[in-house]
Amino acid sequence: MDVTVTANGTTYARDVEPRKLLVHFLRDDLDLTGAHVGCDTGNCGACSVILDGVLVKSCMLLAVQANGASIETVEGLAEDGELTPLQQAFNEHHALQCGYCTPGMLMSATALLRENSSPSDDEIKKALQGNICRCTGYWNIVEAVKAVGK
Amino acid sequence: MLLREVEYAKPGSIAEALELLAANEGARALAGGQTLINVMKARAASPDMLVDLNGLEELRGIELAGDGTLTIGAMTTYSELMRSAEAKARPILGEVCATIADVQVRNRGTIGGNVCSNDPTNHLPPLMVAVRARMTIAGAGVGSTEAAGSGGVGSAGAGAGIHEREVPAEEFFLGVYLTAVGPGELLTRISIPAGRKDGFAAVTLGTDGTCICNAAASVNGAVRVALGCVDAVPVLVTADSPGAVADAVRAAGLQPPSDVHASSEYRTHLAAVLATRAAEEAAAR
Amino acid sequence: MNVSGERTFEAPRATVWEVLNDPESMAKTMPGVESFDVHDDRHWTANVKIPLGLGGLKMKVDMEKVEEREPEFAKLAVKGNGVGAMMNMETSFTLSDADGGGTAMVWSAEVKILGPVGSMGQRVLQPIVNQQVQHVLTALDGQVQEAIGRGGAPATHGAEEGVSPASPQAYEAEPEGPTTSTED
Amino acid sequence: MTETTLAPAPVEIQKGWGGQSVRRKEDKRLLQGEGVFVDDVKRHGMGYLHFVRSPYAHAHITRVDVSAAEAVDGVYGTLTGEEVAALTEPFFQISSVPGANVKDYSLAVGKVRYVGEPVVAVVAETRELARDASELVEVEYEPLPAVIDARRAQDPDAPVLHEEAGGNLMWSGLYSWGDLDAAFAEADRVVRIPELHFHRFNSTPLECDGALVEFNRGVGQWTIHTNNQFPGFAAIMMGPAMRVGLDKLRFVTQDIGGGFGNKITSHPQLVVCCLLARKLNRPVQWTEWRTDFHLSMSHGNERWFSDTEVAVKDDGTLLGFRTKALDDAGAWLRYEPLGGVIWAQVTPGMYRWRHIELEFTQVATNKAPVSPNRGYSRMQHLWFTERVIDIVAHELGLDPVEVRKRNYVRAEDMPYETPNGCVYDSGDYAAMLDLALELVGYDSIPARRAAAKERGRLLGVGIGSTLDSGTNNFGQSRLINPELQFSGNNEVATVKLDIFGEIVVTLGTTPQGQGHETTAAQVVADILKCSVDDVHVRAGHDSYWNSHAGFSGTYASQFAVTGLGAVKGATEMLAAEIKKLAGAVFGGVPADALELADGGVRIKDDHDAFLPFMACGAIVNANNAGLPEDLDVTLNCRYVYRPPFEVPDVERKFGNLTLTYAAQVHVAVVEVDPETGAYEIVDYAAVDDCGKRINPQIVEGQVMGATAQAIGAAIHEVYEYDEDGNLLTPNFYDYHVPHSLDMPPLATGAIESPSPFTPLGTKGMGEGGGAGIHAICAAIQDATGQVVTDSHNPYRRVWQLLQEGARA
Repeated sequence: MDVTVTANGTTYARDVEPRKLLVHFLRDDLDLTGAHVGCDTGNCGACSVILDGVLVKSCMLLAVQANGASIETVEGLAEDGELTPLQQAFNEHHALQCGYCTPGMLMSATALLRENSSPSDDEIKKALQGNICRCTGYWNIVEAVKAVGK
Repeated sequence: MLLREVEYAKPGSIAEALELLAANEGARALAGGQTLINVMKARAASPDMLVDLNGLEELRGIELAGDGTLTIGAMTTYSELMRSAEAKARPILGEVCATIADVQVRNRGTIGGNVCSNDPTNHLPPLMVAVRARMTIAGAGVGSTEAAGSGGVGSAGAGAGIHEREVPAEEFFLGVYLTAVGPGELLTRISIPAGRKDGFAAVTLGTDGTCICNAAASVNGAVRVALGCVDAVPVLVTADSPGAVADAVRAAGLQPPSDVHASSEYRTHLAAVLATRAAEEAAAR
Repeated sequence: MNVSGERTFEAPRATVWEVLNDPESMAKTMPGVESFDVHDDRHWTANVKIPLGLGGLKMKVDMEKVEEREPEFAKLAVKGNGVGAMMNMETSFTLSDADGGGTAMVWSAEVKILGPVGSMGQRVLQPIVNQQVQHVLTALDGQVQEAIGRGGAPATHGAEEGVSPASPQAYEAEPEGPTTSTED
Repeated sequence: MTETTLAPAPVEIQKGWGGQSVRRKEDKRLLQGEGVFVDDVKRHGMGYLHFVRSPYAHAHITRVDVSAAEAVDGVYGTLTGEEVAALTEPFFQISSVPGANVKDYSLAVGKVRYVGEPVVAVVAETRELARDASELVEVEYEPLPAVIDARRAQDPDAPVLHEEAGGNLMWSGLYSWGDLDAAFAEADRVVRIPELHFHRFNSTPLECDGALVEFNRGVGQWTIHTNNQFPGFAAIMMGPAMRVGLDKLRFVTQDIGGGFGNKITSHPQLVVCCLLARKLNRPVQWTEWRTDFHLSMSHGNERWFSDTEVAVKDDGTLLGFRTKALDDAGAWLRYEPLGGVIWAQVTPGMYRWRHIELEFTQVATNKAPVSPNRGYSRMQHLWFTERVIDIVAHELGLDPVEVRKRNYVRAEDMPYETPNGCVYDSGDYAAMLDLALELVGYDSIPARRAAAKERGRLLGVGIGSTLDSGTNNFGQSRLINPELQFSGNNEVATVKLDIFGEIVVTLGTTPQGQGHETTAAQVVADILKCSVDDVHVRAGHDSYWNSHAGFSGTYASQFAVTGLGAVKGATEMLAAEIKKLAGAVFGGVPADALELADGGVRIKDDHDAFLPFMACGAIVNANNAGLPEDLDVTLNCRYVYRPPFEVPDVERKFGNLTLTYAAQVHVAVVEVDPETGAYEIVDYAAVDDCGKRINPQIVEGQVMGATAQAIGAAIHEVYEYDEDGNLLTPNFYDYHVPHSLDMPPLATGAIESPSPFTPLGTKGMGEGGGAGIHAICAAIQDATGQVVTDSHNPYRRVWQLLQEGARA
């Protein structure tokens, strides 16, 4: 089936099988390898992207469902290589180690900060519940998001 | 992670969706997909065709009638329900939805999908039973009433041979992943009568995680508690007062499944504790 | 997982035994049976589509009678193979004359489900198995009644109604009702 | 929610970059989704590999038919166990007999031994198609009874996994030090503990294993893009099995999405990829999915401790113990039975008892093979010693804090030689405990306990104190198998000055988030007196360029010693060469009259005589005419760091098994809901001492991460099997790993006891999370008043404990 999406401002048209998951479409067909696959049950959130303004896990959507949609991925956050305040805060607060969960984590935090510019600790934790990190224990991630909020 | 081959259809109306479902034996409706896609990834299920209900605006939305009855479109997401001013008329709905999975799942997952999956660990089946929800099912075939075509939430539109029937929640759930929604049918909306005295209690796998056992309660004179995770369908227990709930649960003769998270015995114990807590919370409102 | 229970049939022991040992009758009790082949009186194969709610699970089921003591005890070994799942089941039943007439059956089954479907977890599989077992028992009742209708030994009572006292489960009519999706 | 408290003890502030929380250099790419993880690597025409896996825990394979799969359009080919048996040798076995007799191939040959074991590999044009075709592979099995419980593995009627080994016993050894009889004679009390159980789990790195393998037919070499974290080990396993020299195996990795030891033993899957890349003459890509990982990869060692006897004095002085450790290896010995000796690095735990006897037995079961997991084998043993402390305290009615302080190895005893010859390099365990208790407000516990009781909650506090031994002496492998010719350790770094003065560092390591690029740059910058921004550390590992050694990799808490030791050595060589060069350029100025400063080299007494690094690099690399003939300078320095080790005494099982012994003390405060057994960690402190910290923020990050994994393991994470060998927690749905809402408030603290034995005073660290598992066990014991005998305490088990307490 023909699928046309706009990802980070660029429009892509591809012919895909209906069974292809959005995350594989992004990674394998569009070479946007920032979104990662960390599980096969929709739990880990490493594949999180923003689809038409809504935070979703791209492993629980078919690529064909995104036809006509506008997608934001981690690759689109820093314009011209200039890190966003959130990305800078992640660096400053050591909110990443291996970096595998980081793209999804950043998308979830970005979605949160759009809705709530100064979230509390509890609000941050609630917003990041769908993103598993096995390296940091989340404490520094919460600190980083809080630092941007303030 | 890798699905079997599947056809994909995106109908433009409920009528078209029903037509597709009726015409293709192996077709499944795709709502939020937050369970179905995962089951398909495991290849534990592989429908021949997915009929994507996303985009059917008539299945979305929440209306509050003058008598306090809430009508919720089946494709309303948890996030929409949590944000809805109308849904605050029955506060428990938003409160429970806020504890389902995570933001991403709540953004896609729908209330209709939740009840239609009827996974024994889901939150909403027991809650729907406790609050006496009524499910409207539309089908192209013979039904009890011709669709009204009022244009309201979940309305299938006038004529076109669409019939609707209404099923109370306690008759809706028939088994794991099995409900009263038959072949060629769709759940279109859920209506919930007015009320505020509700409660919900669960022991979960991690904070706000998958339920190991849960209970939803509603007090309207008598106490009505529906238990989840203890059988293929929610188990309804009634009592005169919250204090009598635990005994009523014990008298229900539950034989919950054992699994890696809880033995049958532990679930039976939790059922009585959680039912009481939910009932107390409901009574205290 | 182990499922077991008791069931009383409004039929004499010989009739129940006859049904339990008739491959054709037994095949008909399988959930979603589409076809079956009887190889001999101890071996038969059924092609079934087990309703799993999210979709039918197609399986080829081989059954072997591994033990019998007429007219009171029999044991079957059941092996199912399907894409996504394998099932191994050993089931046995013991018949005796019920106190109030009819036949009492004590049965038990040890069910093992392997493969991706097995990974769905016991929380899901156990209730499904329980429900399917109920389905089988209800269907078995129907087969017993049919046998009586065919001229099997008459039941001590209740036969004149000519219908199964057990009301069919609602889901049987629409064993594969499509659901909208599932999220939790 | 995080409160970072630095130790009250004086911390020496280093001048320069070392000791500063320099921002990580790795982050910029990772934050933009520009890291290169193995699944990001693509090649033209590559085929996707999918494994057909065993549905049975134990079965004979009676027939394999791949014809239907191979007939599918778009399927490139398959590989069966039969082919593997013909094309390869069984993997080398570390074990002495009987484990040595095990024949381990990269696919199941003749028999399957656990659910999820790879049986056939299928390669196709797309990921989905490979899986479709794998469903068409017909495999007939003849099921066999399975052995799941390690305690039943040696029963006379137990099914045998490896007939060649003559039974399920893989390895056993008796360790005995001191004089047990004397200790028990001297004891006032003997505390007996019938059985303790350490459960099966692992760290579940978020990225699963994977590879993209290309075969260069012309030179007969494979390029293996993989996230294996110990390529040196993989190469040693793969080369002989594939009948090729190690030069034919090129390992390339850039970014790795977490490892924690779990990515050491992917060599069987890598062999399959190599064979198929050669057979099909195209690049082969393998992505392991989460369920695959859970079913088949690197579970942590499950261990039982039985018939434990502890010799104690009435005042709580510990004299010694004896116990029997039974270790469950799962179906294959992929890194085992090294777990049978690794625990001995920390034989007495943190305590001064001198008389210890441990009978170690490792058996095979029909479960996924075990492999190293963060805290490998020491975690199990340290959990055991900690459990003994709290059970002794419980039996004697003593305060666990007091029993610890009475028995801890004292700061003044450092360096301390343990009964088995390990030398604890430095530390002050009692001070760490005091700090940890202070961080949770220990004095207020009685009042909080009373307040919790009013709310219907049971409050408990528990301590876990563990060692994080680092920098292995591989000579310890000889205690397992005296025939083995391994000993010592090493790591490589090269540091060079390029034409335009770029300082380029290459490491032999395979970091998975530990920030090696940053800490290496800090060490280099301090020596070369430049900015960390001027130091370019190459990302990743590539064995093609010879910047590695036999033990290269990232595992077993050693980078801060071996990796940075190599970096320091190479940089010092470079600094000396720069001075030599400058001395020649300045006309024969001796090296001691020169100094490095401001990105160049100058004469100490004449700062105008300055040669920037750019000039140094240009002269040597591109403008070298006229340099003195005897000037031996390349500005490209390779250094191999080799820690000072002796081969251990195999007879006495005696010797120093690791170079450093970092320590962690954790304190957990829990509140239990007595009606449900559910509990919540309401307060938590983790204190770490890993000697000199090059980058305190990175060190703290490791402490936090290990703590989170401990919390997950203690409460939720377990690989549990049913009696038929089906894994009941095959993915993140049932294997719950903690998320943000599961994390308690955390206070971290640090003490710095520099190691006297390492180049920088550092110690390897990052594996101290076992402290947390115990702290939670102890807190539950305190809250419920019931002795805790299992490392895994989900709500259902706590409810059981409460039921037992109520019945008693």
